[in-house]
Amino acid sequence: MISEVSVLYFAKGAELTGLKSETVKLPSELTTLQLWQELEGRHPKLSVIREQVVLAVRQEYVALGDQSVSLRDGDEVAVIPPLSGG
Amino acid sequence: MISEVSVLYFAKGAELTGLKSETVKLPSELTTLQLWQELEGRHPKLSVIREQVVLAVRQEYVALGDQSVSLRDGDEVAVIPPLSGG
Amino acid sequence: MTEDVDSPRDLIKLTHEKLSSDVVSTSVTCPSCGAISMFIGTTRDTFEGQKVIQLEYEAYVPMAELEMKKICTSIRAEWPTVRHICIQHRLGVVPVMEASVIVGISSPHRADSLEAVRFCIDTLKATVPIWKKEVYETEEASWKQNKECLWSVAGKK
Amino acid sequence: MTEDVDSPRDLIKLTHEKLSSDVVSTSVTCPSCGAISMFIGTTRDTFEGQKVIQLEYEAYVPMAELEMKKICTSIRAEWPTVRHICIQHRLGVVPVMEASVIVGISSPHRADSLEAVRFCIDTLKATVPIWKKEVYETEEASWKQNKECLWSVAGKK
Repeated sequence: MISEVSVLYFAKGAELTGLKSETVKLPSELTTLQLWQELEGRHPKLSVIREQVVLAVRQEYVALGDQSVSLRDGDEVAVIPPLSGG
Repeated sequence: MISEVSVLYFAKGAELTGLKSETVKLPSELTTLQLWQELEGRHPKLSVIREQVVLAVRQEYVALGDQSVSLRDGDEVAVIPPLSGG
Repeated sequence: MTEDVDSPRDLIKLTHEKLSSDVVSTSVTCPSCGAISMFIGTTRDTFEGQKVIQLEYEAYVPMAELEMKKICTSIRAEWPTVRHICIQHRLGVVPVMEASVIVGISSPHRADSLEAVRFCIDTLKATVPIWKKEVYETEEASWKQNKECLWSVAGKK
Repeated sequence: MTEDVDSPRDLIKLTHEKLSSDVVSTSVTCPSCGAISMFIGTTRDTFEGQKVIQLEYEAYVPMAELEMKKICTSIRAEWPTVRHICIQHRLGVVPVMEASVIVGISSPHRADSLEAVRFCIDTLKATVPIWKKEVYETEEASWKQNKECLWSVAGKK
Protein backbone atom coordinates (compact mmCIF):
# COMPACT_ATOMS: atom_id res chain seq x y z
CA MET A 1 0.00 0.00 0.00
CA ILE A 2 1.17 3.46 -0.91
CA SER A 3 -0.05 6.77 0.53
CA GLU A 4 0.37 10.25 -0.86
CA VAL A 5 1.43 12.58 1.93
CA SER A 6 2.54 16.20 2.26
CA VAL A 7 6.06 16.64 3.58
CA LEU A 8 6.97 19.98 5.14
CA TYR A 9 10.51 21.31 5.59
CA PHE A 10 11.56 24.11 7.92
CA ALA A 11 14.68 26.08 8.76
CA LYS A 12 17.87 24.13 7.93
CA GLY A 13 15.73 21.35 6.45
CA ALA A 14 14.16 23.76 3.96
CA GLU A 15 17.61 25.13 3.09
CA LEU A 16 19.04 21.65 2.48
CA THR A 17 16.16 20.46 0.31
CA GLY A 18 15.44 23.79 -1.33
CA LEU A 19 11.79 23.09 -0.58
CA LYS A 20 9.17 24.29 1.89
CA SER A 21 6.88 21.36 1.07
CA GLU A 22 6.28 18.60 -1.44
CA THR A 23 3.81 15.80 -2.08
CA VAL A 24 5.42 12.35 -1.80
CA LYS A 25 4.23 8.77 -2.34
CA LEU A 26 5.38 6.57 0.54
CA PRO A 27 4.65 3.10 1.95
CA SER A 28 1.54 3.27 4.15
CA GLU A 29 3.17 1.25 6.92
CA LEU A 30 6.75 1.86 7.90
CA THR A 31 8.96 2.68 10.87
CA THR A 32 9.86 6.25 11.65
CA LEU A 33 13.47 5.46 10.74
CA GLN A 34 12.36 4.10 7.36
CA LEU A 35 10.26 7.23 6.87
CA TRP A 36 13.35 9.36 7.46
CA GLN A 37 15.40 7.15 5.12
CA GLU A 38 12.80 7.65 2.38
CA LEU A 39 13.13 11.40 2.78
CA GLU A 40 16.92 11.30 2.96
CA GLY A 41 16.87 9.13 -0.20
CA ARG A 42 15.00 11.89 -2.01
CA HIS A 43 17.23 14.64 -0.56
CA PRO A 44 20.70 13.25 0.25
CA LYS A 45 21.78 16.60 1.73
CA LEU A 46 19.39 15.95 4.62
CA SER A 47 22.01 13.51 5.95
CA VAL A 48 23.84 16.42 7.61
CA ILE A 49 20.98 16.85 10.09
CA ARG A 50 20.30 13.12 10.62
CA GLU A 51 21.75 13.16 14.14
CA GLN A 52 19.70 16.22 15.17
CA VAL A 53 16.25 15.72 13.81
CA VAL A 54 12.86 14.35 14.67
CA LEU A 55 9.77 14.04 12.50
CA ALA A 56 6.21 15.14 13.08
CA VAL A 57 3.45 12.92 11.73
CA ARG A 58 0.02 14.54 11.76
CA GLN A 59 1.54 17.24 14.01
CA GLU A 60 2.81 14.82 16.66
CA TYR A 61 6.53 14.41 17.26
CA VAL A 62 8.11 11.02 16.53
CA ALA A 63 11.80 10.19 17.04
CA LEU A 64 13.63 8.20 14.37
CA GLY A 65 13.49 4.53 15.35
CA ASP A 66 11.57 1.28 15.31
CA GLN A 67 8.18 2.78 16.09
CA SER A 68 5.82 2.08 13.20
CA VAL A 69 3.52 4.69 11.70
CA SER A 70 0.55 4.35 9.39
CA LEU A 71 0.26 6.97 6.70
CA ARG A 72 -2.97 7.77 4.92
CA ASP A 73 -3.51 9.88 1.82
CA GLY A 74 -3.34 13.57 2.68
CA ASP A 75 -1.40 13.08 5.92
CA GLU A 76 1.09 15.73 6.94
CA VAL A 77 4.68 14.79 7.75
CA ALA A 78 7.27 17.36 8.80
CA VAL A 79 11.03 17.31 9.20
CA ILE A 80 11.81 19.07 12.50
CA PRO A 81 15.39 20.31 13.01
CA PRO A 82 16.42 21.43 16.52
CA LEU A 83 14.02 24.08 17.80
CA SER A 84 15.11 27.65 18.45
CA GLY A 85 11.95 29.53 19.33
CA GLY A 86 11.59 31.83 22.30
CA MET B 1 20.70 66.02 76.95
CA ILE B 2 17.56 66.60 74.99
CA SER B 3 17.17 66.53 71.20
CA GLU B 4 14.37 67.90 69.09
CA VAL B 5 13.39 65.32 66.47
CA SER B 6 10.69 64.90 63.85
CA VAL B 7 8.44 61.92 64.40
CA LEU B 8 6.51 60.57 61.41
CA TYR B 9 3.39 58.41 61.58
CA PHE B 10 2.00 56.28 58.79
CA ALA B 11 -1.05 54.11 58.10
CA LYS B 12 -2.58 52.78 61.33
CA GLY B 13 -0.07 54.83 63.33
CA ALA B 14 -1.30 58.04 61.73
CA GLU B 15 -4.91 57.02 62.36
CA LEU B 16 -4.22 56.29 66.05
CA THR B 17 -2.32 59.51 66.73
CA GLY B 18 -4.34 61.69 64.37
CA LEU B 19 -0.99 63.01 63.16
CA LYS B 20 1.23 62.61 60.11
CA SER B 21 4.18 64.15 61.91
CA GLU B 22 5.17 66.19 64.92
CA THR B 23 8.26 67.71 66.47
CA VAL B 24 9.15 66.15 69.82
CA LYS B 25 11.79 66.79 72.46
CA LEU B 26 13.36 63.49 73.55
CA PRO B 27 16.39 62.30 75.53
CA SER B 28 19.43 62.22 73.23
CA GLU B 29 20.49 58.77 74.45
CA LEU B 30 17.92 56.05 75.01
CA THR B 31 17.08 52.51 74.03
CA THR B 32 14.71 51.83 71.15
CA LEU B 33 12.18 50.46 73.64
CA GLN B 34 12.42 53.69 75.68
CA LEU B 35 11.98 55.66 72.47
CA TRP B 36 8.78 53.74 71.76
CA GLN B 37 7.60 54.26 75.36
CA GLU B 38 8.11 58.01 74.99
CA LEU B 39 5.92 57.98 71.90
CA GLU B 40 3.31 55.71 73.45
CA GLY B 41 3.28 58.03 76.47
CA ARG B 42 2.37 60.93 74.20
CA HIS B 43 -0.21 58.87 72.29
CA PRO B 44 -1.61 56.09 74.50
CA LYS B 45 -3.68 54.71 71.59
CA LEU B 46 -0.43 53.59 69.98
CA SER B 47 -0.43 50.72 72.51
CA VAL B 48 -2.71 48.71 70.20
CA ILE B 49 0.12 48.32 67.68
CA ARG B 50 2.89 47.77 70.26
CA GLU B 51 3.24 44.09 69.38
CA GLN B 52 3.43 44.78 65.62
CA VAL B 53 5.65 47.75 65.16
CA VAL B 54 9.22 48.76 64.54
CA LEU B 55 10.78 52.20 64.43
CA ALA B 56 12.97 53.84 61.84
CA VAL B 57 15.69 56.19 63.09
CA ARG B 58 17.28 58.27 60.36
CA GLN B 59 15.55 55.94 57.86
CA GLU B 60 17.05 52.74 59.27
CA TYR B 61 14.82 50.12 60.89
CA VAL B 62 15.27 49.39 64.59
CA ALA B 63 13.27 46.85 66.55
CA LEU B 64 11.98 47.77 70.02
CA GLY B 65 14.52 46.55 72.55
CA ASP B 66 17.71 47.22 74.44
CA GLN B 67 19.64 48.63 71.53
CA SER B 68 20.58 52.23 72.30
CA VAL B 69 20.23 55.10 69.86
CA SER B 70 21.64 58.62 69.84
CA LEU B 71 19.28 61.32 68.67
CA ARG B 72 20.48 64.68 67.41
CA ASP B 73 18.44 67.78 66.73
CA GLY B 74 16.60 67.46 63.44
CA ASP B 75 16.77 63.66 63.31
CA GLU B 76 13.88 61.80 61.75
CA VAL B 77 12.14 59.02 63.66
CA ALA B 78 9.24 57.05 62.18
CA VAL B 79 6.71 54.63 63.60
CA ILE B 80 6.47 51.72 61.16
CA PRO B 81 3.38 49.49 61.39
CA PRO B 82 3.42 46.18 59.46
CA LEU B 83 4.19 46.80 55.80
CA SER B 84 1.67 46.13 53.06
CA GLY B 85 3.26 47.40 49.88
CA GLY B 86 3.40 45.46 46.64
CA MET C 1 -17.61 41.19 36.33
CA THR C 2 -19.65 38.12 35.47
CA GLU C 3 -18.15 34.69 36.03
CA ASP C 4 -17.80 34.44 32.27
CA VAL C 5 -15.54 37.46 31.94
CA ASP C 6 -13.24 35.95 34.49
CA SER C 7 -13.21 32.32 33.35
CA PRO C 8 -9.78 31.01 32.37
CA ARG C 9 -8.49 32.03 28.96
CA ASP C 10 -5.63 30.53 26.94
CA LEU C 11 -4.57 33.22 24.49
CA ILE C 12 -2.10 32.04 21.85
CA LYS C 13 -0.83 34.13 18.99
CA LEU C 14 1.81 33.82 16.29
CA THR C 15 2.12 37.07 14.44
CA HIS C 16 4.34 39.10 12.12
CA GLU C 17 3.33 42.26 14.02
CA LYS C 18 5.40 43.93 16.73
CA LEU C 19 4.57 42.55 20.19
CA SER C 20 3.42 44.75 23.06
CA SER C 21 3.82 43.98 26.75
CA ASP C 22 0.83 46.23 27.55
CA VAL C 23 -1.41 44.20 25.24
CA VAL C 24 -0.27 40.97 26.90
CA SER C 25 -0.57 42.24 30.47
CA THR C 26 -4.02 43.70 29.78
CA SER C 27 -5.19 40.46 28.19
CA VAL C 28 -4.45 38.47 31.36
CA THR C 29 -5.61 41.04 33.92
CA CYS C 30 -8.62 39.96 35.95
CA PRO C 31 -10.35 41.39 39.01
CA SER C 32 -9.75 38.36 41.24
CA CYS C 33 -6.03 38.12 40.47
CA GLY C 34 -3.40 40.05 42.38
CA ALA C 35 -0.44 38.88 40.31
CA ILE C 36 0.65 38.99 36.71
CA SER C 37 4.02 37.52 35.85
CA MET C 38 5.59 38.09 32.48
CA PHE C 39 8.57 37.06 30.45
CA ILE C 40 9.74 38.97 27.40
CA GLY C 41 12.37 37.43 25.13
CA THR C 42 14.22 40.07 23.14
CA THR C 43 16.71 39.70 20.34
CA ARG C 44 20.34 40.19 21.33
CA ASP C 45 22.90 42.09 19.30
CA THR C 46 25.78 39.67 19.65
CA PHE C 47 26.45 35.96 19.60
CA GLU C 48 29.87 34.68 20.59
CA GLY C 49 31.39 38.02 19.69
CA GLN C 50 29.74 38.29 16.27
CA LYS C 51 27.46 41.23 15.72
CA VAL C 52 23.92 40.12 14.92
CA ILE C 53 22.23 42.45 12.47
CA GLN C 54 18.96 40.61 12.05
CA LEU C 55 16.93 37.71 13.37
CA GLU C 56 14.30 35.84 11.52
CA TYR C 57 11.77 33.41 12.95
CA GLU C 58 9.73 30.79 11.15
CA ALA C 59 7.19 28.37 12.57
CA TYR C 60 5.24 25.26 11.72
CA VAL C 61 2.24 27.37 12.60
CA PRO C 62 -0.63 24.93 13.25
CA MET C 63 1.62 22.55 15.19
CA ALA C 64 3.21 25.43 17.13
CA GLU C 65 -0.28 26.52 18.20
CA LEU C 66 -1.07 22.94 19.26
CA GLU C 67 2.13 22.68 21.30
CA MET C 68 1.47 26.05 22.95
CA LYS C 69 -2.02 24.86 23.82
CA LYS C 70 -0.45 21.73 25.38
CA ILE C 71 1.77 23.96 27.52
CA CYS C 72 -1.35 25.79 28.74
CA THR C 73 -2.92 22.45 29.66
CA SER C 74 0.19 21.40 31.59
CA ILE C 75 0.28 24.74 33.45
CA ARG C 76 -3.35 24.34 34.51
CA ALA C 77 -2.66 20.82 35.79
CA GLU C 78 0.37 21.95 37.81
CA TRP C 79 -0.86 25.38 39.00
CA PRO C 80 -4.65 25.14 39.16
CA THR C 81 -5.07 28.68 40.50
CA VAL C 82 -3.61 30.18 37.31
CA ARG C 83 -6.29 32.27 35.66
CA HIS C 84 -5.31 33.61 32.24
CA ILE C 85 -2.36 32.61 30.04
CA CYS C 86 -1.20 34.61 27.04
CA ILE C 87 1.65 33.41 24.81
CA GLN C 88 2.62 35.54 21.83
CA HIS C 89 5.49 34.73 19.47
CA ARG C 90 6.61 36.96 16.66
CA LEU C 91 7.54 35.58 13.22
CA GLY C 92 9.59 36.95 10.34
CA VAL C 93 12.26 39.58 10.83
CA VAL C 94 12.65 40.81 14.42
CA PRO C 95 14.97 43.81 14.83
CA VAL C 96 17.50 43.81 17.68
CA MET C 97 15.95 44.82 21.06
CA GLU C 98 12.40 44.01 19.97
CA ALA C 99 10.45 41.18 21.58
CA SER C 100 10.35 37.77 19.90
CA VAL C 101 8.17 36.22 22.59
CA ILE C 102 6.00 37.45 25.44
CA VAL C 103 4.38 35.26 28.07
CA GLY C 104 1.88 36.70 30.56
CA ILE C 105 0.15 34.70 33.28
CA SER C 106 -2.23 35.86 36.01
CA SER C 107 -3.03 34.19 39.33
CA PRO C 108 -4.55 35.25 42.64
CA HIS C 109 -1.17 34.96 44.39
CA ARG C 110 2.22 35.55 42.86
CA ALA C 111 4.10 32.29 43.46
CA ASP C 112 1.88 30.41 41.00
CA SER C 113 2.19 32.80 38.09
CA LEU C 114 5.93 33.30 38.67
CA GLU C 115 6.56 29.55 38.57
CA ALA C 116 4.17 29.02 35.67
CA VAL C 117 5.89 31.69 33.54
CA ARG C 118 9.22 30.02 34.01
CA PHE C 119 7.79 26.60 33.12
CA CYS C 120 6.06 28.14 30.09
CA ILE C 121 9.15 29.69 28.53
CA ASP C 122 11.36 26.69 29.38
CA THR C 123 8.87 24.32 27.78
CA LEU C 124 8.22 26.57 24.79
CA LYS C 125 11.92 26.45 23.95
CA ALA C 126 11.91 22.66 24.22
CA THR C 127 8.71 21.76 22.37
CA VAL C 128 7.20 24.46 20.15
CA PRO C 129 8.25 24.14 16.48
CA ILE C 130 9.70 27.59 15.86
CA TRP C 131 13.13 28.32 14.43
CA LYS C 132 15.41 31.34 14.61
CA LYS C 133 18.04 32.33 12.09
CA GLU C 134 20.69 34.82 13.14
CA VAL C 135 22.20 36.94 10.38
CA TYR C 136 25.62 38.35 11.25
CA GLU C 137 27.46 41.47 10.17
CA THR C 138 29.67 39.19 8.05
CA GLU C 139 26.48 38.24 6.13
CA GLU C 140 26.85 34.72 7.40
CA ALA C 141 23.73 33.23 8.95
CA SER C 142 23.09 30.47 11.42
CA TRP C 143 20.03 28.47 12.47
CA LYS C 144 20.10 28.43 16.24
CA GLN C 145 19.43 25.43 18.50
CA ASN C 146 17.86 25.73 21.93
CA LYS C 147 19.74 23.71 24.51
CA GLU C 148 16.30 22.86 25.95
CA CYS C 149 15.42 20.97 22.75
CA LEU C 150 16.09 17.27 23.34
CA TRP C 151 17.33 16.59 19.82
CA SER C 152 19.66 19.59 19.58
CA VAL C 153 23.43 19.13 19.89
CA ALA C 154 23.33 20.43 23.47
CA GLY C 155 20.11 18.61 24.30
CA LYS C 156 21.59 15.23 23.36
CA LYS C 157 24.48 15.56 25.76
CA MET D 1 25.00 51.38 21.38
CA THR D 2 27.82 52.87 23.40
CA GLU D 3 28.92 51.17 26.58
CA ASP D 4 27.32 54.01 28.47
CA VAL D 5 23.83 53.43 27.12
CA ASP D 6 24.02 49.85 28.26
CA SER D 7 25.58 50.28 31.69
CA PRO D 8 23.45 48.99 34.56
CA ARG D 9 20.57 51.21 35.64
CA ASP D 10 18.53 51.08 38.85
CA LEU D 11 15.27 52.83 38.08
CA ILE D 12 13.09 53.48 41.11
CA LYS D 13 9.84 55.39 41.07
CA LEU D 14 7.01 56.09 43.49
CA THR D 15 4.21 57.86 41.72
CA HIS D 16 0.55 58.80 41.89
CA GLU D 17 0.28 58.21 38.12
CA LYS D 18 -1.08 55.06 36.51
CA LEU D 19 1.70 52.50 35.90
CA SER D 20 2.46 51.08 32.44
CA SER D 21 4.09 47.74 31.75
CA ASP D 22 5.31 49.04 28.37
CA VAL D 23 7.14 51.90 30.06
CA VAL D 24 8.80 49.49 32.50
CA SER D 25 9.74 46.90 29.88
CA THR D 26 11.14 49.58 27.57
CA SER D 27 13.15 51.11 30.41
CA VAL D 28 15.01 47.85 31.03
CA THR D 29 15.44 46.73 27.43
CA CYS D 30 19.04 46.60 26.28
CA PRO D 31 20.74 45.25 23.17
CA SER D 32 22.88 42.69 24.98
CA CYS D 33 20.03 41.20 27.00
CA GLY D 34 17.82 38.42 25.71
CA ALA D 35 15.51 38.32 28.70
CA ILE D 36 13.18 40.68 30.52
CA SER D 37 11.20 39.30 33.42
CA MET D 38 8.40 41.27 34.96
CA PHE D 39 5.99 41.14 37.84
CA ILE D 40 2.84 43.24 37.99
CA GLY D 41 0.88 43.42 41.22
CA THR D 42 -2.74 44.38 40.64
CA THR D 43 -5.47 45.23 43.09
CA ARG D 44 -7.99 42.46 43.75
CA ASP D 45 -11.73 42.98 44.05
CA THR D 46 -12.33 40.77 47.08
CA PHE D 47 -10.76 39.96 50.43
CA GLU D 48 -12.13 37.05 52.44
CA GLY D 49 -15.47 37.39 50.70
CA GLN D 50 -15.78 41.17 51.19
CA LYS D 51 -16.00 43.28 48.07
CA VAL D 52 -13.12 45.75 47.86
CA ILE D 53 -14.18 49.01 46.27
CA GLN D 54 -10.95 50.93 46.61
CA LEU D 55 -7.32 50.61 47.63
CA GLU D 56 -5.10 53.35 48.83
CA TYR D 57 -1.34 53.26 49.22
CA GLU D 58 0.88 55.52 51.26
CA ALA D 59 4.65 55.45 51.63
CA TYR D 60 7.46 56.81 53.72
CA VAL D 61 8.82 58.05 50.42
CA PRO D 62 12.53 58.77 51.00
CA MET D 63 13.01 55.62 53.07
CA ALA D 64 11.01 53.53 50.57
CA GLU D 65 13.36 54.73 47.85
CA LEU D 66 16.36 53.83 50.02
CA GLU D 67 15.01 50.35 50.70
CA MET D 68 14.28 49.80 47.01
CA LYS D 69 17.82 50.86 46.23
CA LYS D 70 19.06 48.30 48.79
CA ILE D 71 17.06 45.61 46.99
CA CYS D 72 18.80 46.58 43.74
CA THR D 73 22.17 46.26 45.47
CA SER D 74 21.26 42.81 46.80
CA ILE D 75 20.09 41.68 43.36
CA ARG D 76 23.37 42.77 41.79
CA ALA D 77 25.34 40.86 44.43
CA GLU D 78 23.33 37.67 43.92
CA TRP D 79 22.79 37.83 40.13
CA PRO D 80 25.75 39.79 38.72
CA THR D 81 24.62 39.40 35.11
CA VAL D 82 21.44 41.39 35.78
CA ARG D 83 21.55 44.53 33.64
CA HIS D 84 18.71 46.95 34.34
CA ILE D 85 16.25 46.98 37.23
CA CYS D 86 13.07 49.04 37.27
CA ILE D 87 10.78 49.15 40.31
CA GLN D 88 7.69 51.33 40.18
CA HIS D 89 5.10 51.58 42.94
CA ARG D 90 1.90 53.54 42.71
CA LEU D 91 0.64 55.67 45.61
CA GLY D 92 -2.77 57.05 46.49
CA VAL D 93 -6.00 55.50 45.23
CA VAL D 94 -5.52 52.51 42.93
CA PRO D 95 -8.71 51.28 41.24
CA VAL D 96 -9.39 47.53 41.12
CA MET D 97 -7.49 45.74 38.29
CA GLU D 98 -4.89 48.51 37.96
CA ALA D 99 -1.24 47.90 38.82
CA SER D 100 0.05 48.90 42.25
CA VAL D 101 3.59 47.70 41.56
CA ILE D 102 5.62 46.74 38.49
CA VAL D 103 9.08 45.19 38.58
CA GLY D 104 11.09 44.73 35.38
CA ILE D 105 14.56 43.19 35.22
CA SER D 106 16.74 42.43 32.20
CA SER D 107 19.57 39.94 31.89
CA PRO D 108 21.44 38.22 29.07
CA HIS D 109 19.84 34.86 29.96
CA ARG D 110 16.45 34.32 31.47
CA ALA D 111 17.13 32.33 34.65
CA ASP D 112 18.80 35.34 36.30
CA SER D 113 16.07 37.88 35.65
CA LEU D 114 13.30 35.38 36.52
CA GLU D 115 14.91 34.62 39.87
CA ALA D 116 15.76 38.26 40.53
CA VAL D 117 12.17 39.40 39.89
CA ARG D 118 10.88 36.93 42.42
CA PHE D 119 13.47 38.02 44.99
CA CYS D 120 12.64 41.66 44.27
CA ILE D 121 8.90 41.43 44.88
CA ASP D 122 9.31 39.10 47.89
CA THR D 123 11.81 41.50 49.46
CA LEU D 124 9.82 44.61 48.58
CA LYS D 125 6.86 43.22 50.50
CA ALA D 126 9.10 42.52 53.50
CA THR D 127 11.18 45.68 53.69
CA VAL D 128 9.87 48.70 51.77
CA PRO D 129 7.83 51.11 53.95
CA ILE D 130 4.59 51.24 51.97
CA TRP D 131 1.12 50.62 53.34
CA LYS D 132 -2.15 49.61 51.73
CA LYS D 133 -5.64 50.33 53.02
CA GLU D 134 -8.53 48.32 51.62
CA VAL D 135 -11.92 50.02 51.61
CA TYR D 136 -14.85 47.60 51.49
CA GLU D 137 -18.37 47.88 50.14
CA THR D 138 -19.53 48.08 53.78
CA GLU D 139 -17.46 51.30 54.04
CA GLU D 140 -15.22 49.59 56.56
CA ALA D 141 -11.53 49.86 55.86
CA SER D 142 -8.52 47.84 56.87
CA TRP D 143 -4.77 48.41 56.84
CA LYS D 144 -3.28 45.27 55.35
CA GLN D 145 -0.22 43.39 56.61
CA ASN D 146 2.14 41.49 54.33
CA LYS D 147 2.93 38.06 55.71
CA GLU D 148 6.49 38.69 54.42
CA CYS D 149 6.90 41.55 56.91
CA LEU D 150 8.72 40.21 59.96
CA TRP D 151 6.80 42.33 62.47
CA SER D 152 3.33 41.63 61.06
CA VAL D 153 0.98 39.23 62.85
CA ALA D 154 1.73 36.49 60.29
CA GLY D 155 5.44 37.34 60.14
CA LYS D 156 5.86 36.86 63.90
CA LYS D 157 4.53 33.30 63.85
